[in-house]
Amino acid sequence: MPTSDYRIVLGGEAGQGLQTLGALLSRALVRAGFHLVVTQSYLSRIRGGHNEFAIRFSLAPLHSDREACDLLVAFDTESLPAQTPFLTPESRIIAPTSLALVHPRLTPIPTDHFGPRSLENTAMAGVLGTWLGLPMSLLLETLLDLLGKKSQTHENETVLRAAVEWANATPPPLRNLPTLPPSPPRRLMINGNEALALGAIAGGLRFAAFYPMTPATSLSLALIRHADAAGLIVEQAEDEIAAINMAIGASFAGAPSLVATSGGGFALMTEGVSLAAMTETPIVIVVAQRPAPATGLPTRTEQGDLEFVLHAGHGEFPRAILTPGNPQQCFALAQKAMLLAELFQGPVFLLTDQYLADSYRAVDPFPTAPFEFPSRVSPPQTPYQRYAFTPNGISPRAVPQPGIRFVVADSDEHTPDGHITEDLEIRRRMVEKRLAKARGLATQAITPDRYGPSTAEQLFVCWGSTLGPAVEAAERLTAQGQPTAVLHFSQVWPLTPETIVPLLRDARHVHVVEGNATGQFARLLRRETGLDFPSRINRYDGLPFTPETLLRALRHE
Amino acid sequence: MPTSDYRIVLGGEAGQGLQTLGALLSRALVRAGFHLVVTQSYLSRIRGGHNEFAIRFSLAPLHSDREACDLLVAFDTESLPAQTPFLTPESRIIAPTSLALVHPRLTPIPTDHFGPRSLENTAMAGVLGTWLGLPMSLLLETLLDLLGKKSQTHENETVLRAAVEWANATPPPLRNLPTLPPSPPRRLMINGNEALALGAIAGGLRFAAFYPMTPATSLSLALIRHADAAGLIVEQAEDEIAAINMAIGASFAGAPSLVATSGGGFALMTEGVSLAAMTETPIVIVVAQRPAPATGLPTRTEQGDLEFVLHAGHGEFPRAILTPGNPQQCFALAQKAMLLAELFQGPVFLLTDQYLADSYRAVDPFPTAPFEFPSRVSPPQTPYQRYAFTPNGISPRAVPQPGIRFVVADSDEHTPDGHITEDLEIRRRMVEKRLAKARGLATQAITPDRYGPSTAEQLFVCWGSTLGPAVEAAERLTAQGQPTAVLHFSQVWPLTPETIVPLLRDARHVHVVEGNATGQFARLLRRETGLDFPSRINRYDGLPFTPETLLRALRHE
Amino acid sequence: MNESPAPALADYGQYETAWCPGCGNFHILKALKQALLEAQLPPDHVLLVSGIGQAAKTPHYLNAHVFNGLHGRALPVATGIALANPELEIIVESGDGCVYGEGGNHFLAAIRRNVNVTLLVHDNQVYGLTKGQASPTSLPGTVTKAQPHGVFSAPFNPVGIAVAMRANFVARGFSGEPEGLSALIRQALMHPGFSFVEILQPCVSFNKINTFKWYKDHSFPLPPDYDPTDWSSAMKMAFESDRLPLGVLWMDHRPPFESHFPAVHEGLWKVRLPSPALLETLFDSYR
Amino acid sequence: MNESPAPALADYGQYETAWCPGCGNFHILKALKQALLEAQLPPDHVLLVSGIGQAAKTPHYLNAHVFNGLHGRALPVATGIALANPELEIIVESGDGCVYGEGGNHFLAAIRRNVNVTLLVHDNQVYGLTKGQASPTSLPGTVTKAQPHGVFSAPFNPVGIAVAMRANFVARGFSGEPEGLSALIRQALMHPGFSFVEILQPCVSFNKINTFKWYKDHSFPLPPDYDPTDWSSAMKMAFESDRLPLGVLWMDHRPPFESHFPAVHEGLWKVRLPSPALLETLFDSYR
Ligand SMILES: Cc1ncc(C[n+]2csc(CCOP(=O)(O)OP(=O)(O)O)c2C)c(N)n1
Ligand SMILES: Cc1ncc(C[n+]2csc(CCOP(=O)(O)OP(=O)(O)O)c2C)c(N)n1
Ligand code: SF4
Ligand code: SF4
Ligand SMILES: [Mg+2]
Ligand SMILES: [Mg+2]
Repeated sequence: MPTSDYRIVLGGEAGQGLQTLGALLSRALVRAGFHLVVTQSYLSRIRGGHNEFAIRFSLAPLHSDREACDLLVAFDTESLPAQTPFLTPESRIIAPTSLALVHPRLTPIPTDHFGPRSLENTAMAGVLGTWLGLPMSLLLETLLDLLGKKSQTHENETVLRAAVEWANATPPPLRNLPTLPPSPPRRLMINGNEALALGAIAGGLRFAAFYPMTPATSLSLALIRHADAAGLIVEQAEDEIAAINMAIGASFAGAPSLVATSGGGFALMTEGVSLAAMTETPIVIVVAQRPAPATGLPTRTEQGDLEFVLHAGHGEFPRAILTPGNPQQCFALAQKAMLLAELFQGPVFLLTDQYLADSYRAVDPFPTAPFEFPSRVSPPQTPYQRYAFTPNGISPRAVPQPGIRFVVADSDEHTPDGHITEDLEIRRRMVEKRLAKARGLATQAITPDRYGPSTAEQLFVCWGSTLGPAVEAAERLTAQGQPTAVLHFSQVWPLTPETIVPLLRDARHVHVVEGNATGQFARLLRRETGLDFPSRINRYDGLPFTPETLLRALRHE
Repeated sequence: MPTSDYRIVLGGEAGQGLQTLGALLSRALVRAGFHLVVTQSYLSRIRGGHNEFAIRFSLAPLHSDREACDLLVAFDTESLPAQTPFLTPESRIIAPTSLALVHPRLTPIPTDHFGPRSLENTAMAGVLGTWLGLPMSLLLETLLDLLGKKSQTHENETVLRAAVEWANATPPPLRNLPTLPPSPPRRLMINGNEALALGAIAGGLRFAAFYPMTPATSLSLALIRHADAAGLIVEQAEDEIAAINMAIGASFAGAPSLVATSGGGFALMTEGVSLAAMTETPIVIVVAQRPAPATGLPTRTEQGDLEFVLHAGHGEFPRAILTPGNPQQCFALAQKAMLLAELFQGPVFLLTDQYLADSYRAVDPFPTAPFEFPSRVSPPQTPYQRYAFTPNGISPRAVPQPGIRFVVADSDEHTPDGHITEDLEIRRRMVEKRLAKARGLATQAITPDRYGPSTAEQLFVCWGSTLGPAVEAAERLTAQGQPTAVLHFSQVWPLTPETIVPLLRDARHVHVVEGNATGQFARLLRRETGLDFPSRINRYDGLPFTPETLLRALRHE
Repeated sequence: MNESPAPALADYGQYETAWCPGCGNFHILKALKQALLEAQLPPDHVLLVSGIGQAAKTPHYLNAHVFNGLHGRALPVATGIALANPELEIIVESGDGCVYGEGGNHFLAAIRRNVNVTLLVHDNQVYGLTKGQASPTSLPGTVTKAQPHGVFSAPFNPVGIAVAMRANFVARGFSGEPEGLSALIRQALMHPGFSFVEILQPCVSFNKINTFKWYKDHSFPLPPDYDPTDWSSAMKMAFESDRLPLGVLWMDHRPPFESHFPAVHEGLWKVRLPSPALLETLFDSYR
Repeated sequence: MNESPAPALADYGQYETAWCPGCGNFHILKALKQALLEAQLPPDHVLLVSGIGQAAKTPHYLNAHVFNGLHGRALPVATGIALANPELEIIVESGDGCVYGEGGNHFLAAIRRNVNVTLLVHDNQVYGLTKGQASPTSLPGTVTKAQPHGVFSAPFNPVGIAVAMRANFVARGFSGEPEGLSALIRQALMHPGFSFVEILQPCVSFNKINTFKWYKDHSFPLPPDYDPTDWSSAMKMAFESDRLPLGVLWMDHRPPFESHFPAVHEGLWKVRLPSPALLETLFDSYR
């Protein structure tokens, strides 16, 4: 158990302000200079039900959450049984006195002495923040920023001050806390969806359409928050079919566009995916996975839609699927996805999941280096051929505007000028033209990243959000004398066997780690490389991998 | 060039009655006892445009159409240039005198002498039928059956008689005709969609919903024709989403149900596929492929949606995909699909294409042997658990009715009694329960059929409608001293490597034959068996394979 | 149809819900049970169909057969069920987002088709389960996290459109008046063909505009002499937007869709394989 | 916006069509060109969006920018285009199956949203391209191969629903009266916001009921003193079903949806990457 980091679990009912408390504490910790990982476990309801908000923080960079709980902050009686498996003899518990919890290592906090029950979370923030070593000024500033234009600012401040005063006067029960970093760098506290939103904006996004669906909604909401500043339009559509067709329309007209949804909403978009491919219209599609089939478990995580996304849409056409593993990759790959869509004029996917979408990290500000966006044919060019045959399949792109004669796009098979045709020789050539773009996409494919000692004989192969737990598990194994590496695919399609096979052949023991039950990526690897890896580590109960899950799986092998 | 069979091509514009003439002639040929294959090539329009109707008939059973044209019946000037590549020195041409066609081997037919221009097709039927050796009585009876309750019966008869009289008095220009079979057996002339409709009815179908889409519509229309006799309801839905949800509703209530569509309509159904899987509701989904992406070529053929259908729907769940190769298999597999859906309580697919859907064959009447349908739990059984855990994943099925407490189905993750849950241990078990059904489905998987000499070192591997052309090509190659066999998959999922690998390993030269550009089935074989077959024969111009295409592809290898 | 003993309220069960305290859905659930009781429909004769949303969870909170399907798709499912087994009393229960948003096309088709199904829409003028985005019935100007400058689209008037399309039965109830509501639901259940009850439902968590009080202030009971079979006065009432009339706005007596199909009455759900003789007859139509 | 020289009729081009001889679509195409000419809209300022069907092929038969998308989905595509480049004159052209059947939900949403798009529906009361199944506007009792016992569903009244929803501009034209039709299309094009022209269009191949003569006999021009800004008389006219009034039934002046977004006016289509400074500001909102 590493002692350089500390993990707090806040447990309580939806509607008790857990998220506000969690946001306040974690933001203050980031401002104080800590690295951090925040994960949330909530139910598909607005009030009631036992939810958890976990903050792991450390002086050193963190890859992932872990399971052990150093401090449990309980707001409901269910918190204790829920966390008991994860408490160690060093763990401590705090809870409002009013909860009347009983436990040998519990410190009750008289939160109602500091203010009304409705501000219990502010009171707790004052006590806990102080015991974590955070200065009053930082807590207050963070609180005021969070409250923003909301009312009750003054009342909150009074409560906070009272709580801090009490905590300063009370011996802190917490053990083994990391010390405060000396000079805090400028870091963002951001989750996967927010990082995707920023990356897409940095990649030239101008239009997004969406229909709300957990866990994708927060991406569109992040775009909406930035819409005025960044000059975007984000429209809530009447359904997902409308969303993707609107985005295709906007993109055809020239606005770089995106849609974000989850599996069920994406299912409704698959005809639109095929339309984007046939009309060669750029579009970025974010699929934030959750446990399925059907409605499944809306607020939980899974990696069960890889094969669906890879083959979605009738007919044959190229696509790219990017699978970021953390917020940094979310930003970079969203930006790249915008570019790939524009370059190759078709659908490009960002495949994430609830775990990545919702969990927060402290990250350095993302790069803002200049980014080159492909230019377009400008008028006059007479007559313009939207689907001119070219060796690489990419036709120079114009957007409809006065002076160009004419930009014609068609979902039927078409001649180079975009008009409907039933000429079967042209059909054949158009199929080949569209598929030729796959070669270009392959040249842009991201080589999987290898983490860990070059001598490792054991290798975790993973994709998307399993990056963090895999890397931490590998580090722990390596530290225990079992040198282990991770091969992480932040792009799962196209795969380039020339580069991948050598990376996979090196290792003696390969474990394919996936958040699904059937091993979709392992199957895909076999299809594309011929290599079959019988050792699979799968999780499909709706929870994300933790380093501990991986270690346990290896022990049970 | 085999001479035991004869091939006629009727060419003309849509709206000229080509189909009526074709139907009359081919039906009369079947009644006379010939085997036959009819293929149609038409454009996506109601009138005008050059269309073709080809009839190949023979005394011996036929597997497929072929390319050479023995007799061209031209109703438009485009027919001649369109068919010129397929004419041999023995070929003959006939055309209405009024068309004023010029060709050394042309016999003009004075059709306007026998009646008005609008009945030109009846006149041509009289002449051609007579020259083919069909008795007047047969032609007339077939004509009257086709006209049914339509008017103009008398006028048609007059024209037919005049034409027959003229033809009897005129030396027939046709060459190398097969002789009339001695005693005609009872055979049906039926296309793939019609055979699917009959098979589904024989398999217990009671409800179907559809939204029109070429080339699937004719399946639903066939069901509608039989609805009153067979006690079905076939409802035209407001869109494909409604169609599949209606069918799921009817099936949940107990009515064995089906939907039929093509790729674009199927794309809209994928969320419903996932729903059927999650709620464990039996449903048969017919996907009649056409060239895509998007609207593509509505009246042409392709096998481009295999991977899409295999992975359609978010989340992980078992399914079966049956791919009949001819009308006999259409009947048998539609019946089997109804059974599999009911047994395994989930989505079962029939994956066909425009070529199979629309092309007619003469077939012996299908078997009507008794067919066992699984029985259901009947009341009272208190309390009933729709999703009771069982070792094979199959929960005893009840349908909602008074006396049962209660049949509860849920698209959310659910407890065994069907109610929504967010318990993650139950989630895990439910995933395993659903996936357990894959094992049962595998035991029912159809072993691919092998055609041709057991010594063959060359093997065509194919699926679905490519069966016929592959078998005929193999027969021709074998006859030419190049022993060739065919391995045809009438079920492409699940695949059982234990049975398949030995069948594939035998052959030295394997060619995977598919009506798509990227070799989807070859990829799937590699994924499932590890075997990689680099020789691929693909066609993707919208036309079906012919034996000749395959022979040419081998020559160019 | 009713062979079971007369039901008591307890037969419909009592379950823990996932709704917020104070939510308007509680009264609707109560009114529904009351209506079933008064209509003497035992729970095993009732089949509830729903989509996804807070409202759509209702079927899990009482005893009945249930199909809880996809967001927006309850009506086509109910249509299929109604054709397969017309003996069941089929009730569709979902939210405004489900029925008028994602499922808008099915709402139109269901009115046109007129299957014997009762549709209860819990209209809280917001997407509750997904945390407060605008719905098709949200008032213009409503500010949400997804519509920070307020809603720009004109609101959908479900009752107006249903009357304009001459839906077979159209009523509006209010979850704040459960007595009246349960009477409306009962009438809807007894009326053959497609019956639609739009229910004003406060969402205490996300809709701070259309509160209990707001609905109270903005609704009124239809006058006692109101004639729901007079289409032109129904049209006038249905398009009232300042104050919303409560009660049965309009009823018609088109034959239910099912009545056109003889096969419905034998029960499609009773599996029946065709006899060899029947199959041979069908085969012969291809000769 | 119009910087090109004044257009002549020939500029809109002349193409071979795939329509049946005698089809009502020919007159609509002609009327459209005439309207564009009279509105002085050069072809490169015009963008036609369509779905799939016979009507939806229209954009291939004249000169303009074109997006010919999926069956039923033209309106959302047009919405996206209108937001991305409001300088273009956007016309949606599709059939009754496309707009009221597959696309019914988008029809409702487009009326509510009020983007600056002109919708022309070629309503032949049948699915033409797929060979004659009933459409949402087919009259009850219509017999087709798919409805051998006749249509049972009540027909959809698009004009009625559009007026009931207070769509911004609602007109009905007849392809048998191309002059009047082209005037209606011109007015629809000039009217800001969402304009809808329902066009009665005979299908000579599959609709043997609603023929040229039938439409002629069952329609009449709105009286000269008819006031299309009076909603209650518009409602009356829009629900006439024995004889169908032709002309502008209703117009309103809601601000177009686009007018609410400042970003629209700079043109979303002009790609503009955010400056590093702007990105840093956005980043700071996550501290
Ligand atoms: C295809 C699909 N899209 C989106 C969602 C996400 N979703 C679940 S409930 C809901 C909205 C619920 O609103 P409403 O129907 O008004 O019900 P309420 O929660 O307000 O009762 C949405 C968008 C989904 N489950 N499926
Ligand atoms: C998703 C989808 N479903 C079905 C079709 C098949 N389809 C093409 S056109 C059409 C109906 C056309 O009817 P309408 O819109 O009235 O146009 P018309 O041909 O009568 O002008 C249909 C169902 C399709 N192309 N895509
Ligand atoms: S969010 Fe609104 S609709 Fe949902 S349970 Fe809470 S109060 Fe009711
Ligand atoms: S089928 Fe009807 S709508 Fe289509 S082109 Fe022919 S006449 Fe016109
Ligand atoms: Mg709602
Ligand atoms: Mg039509």
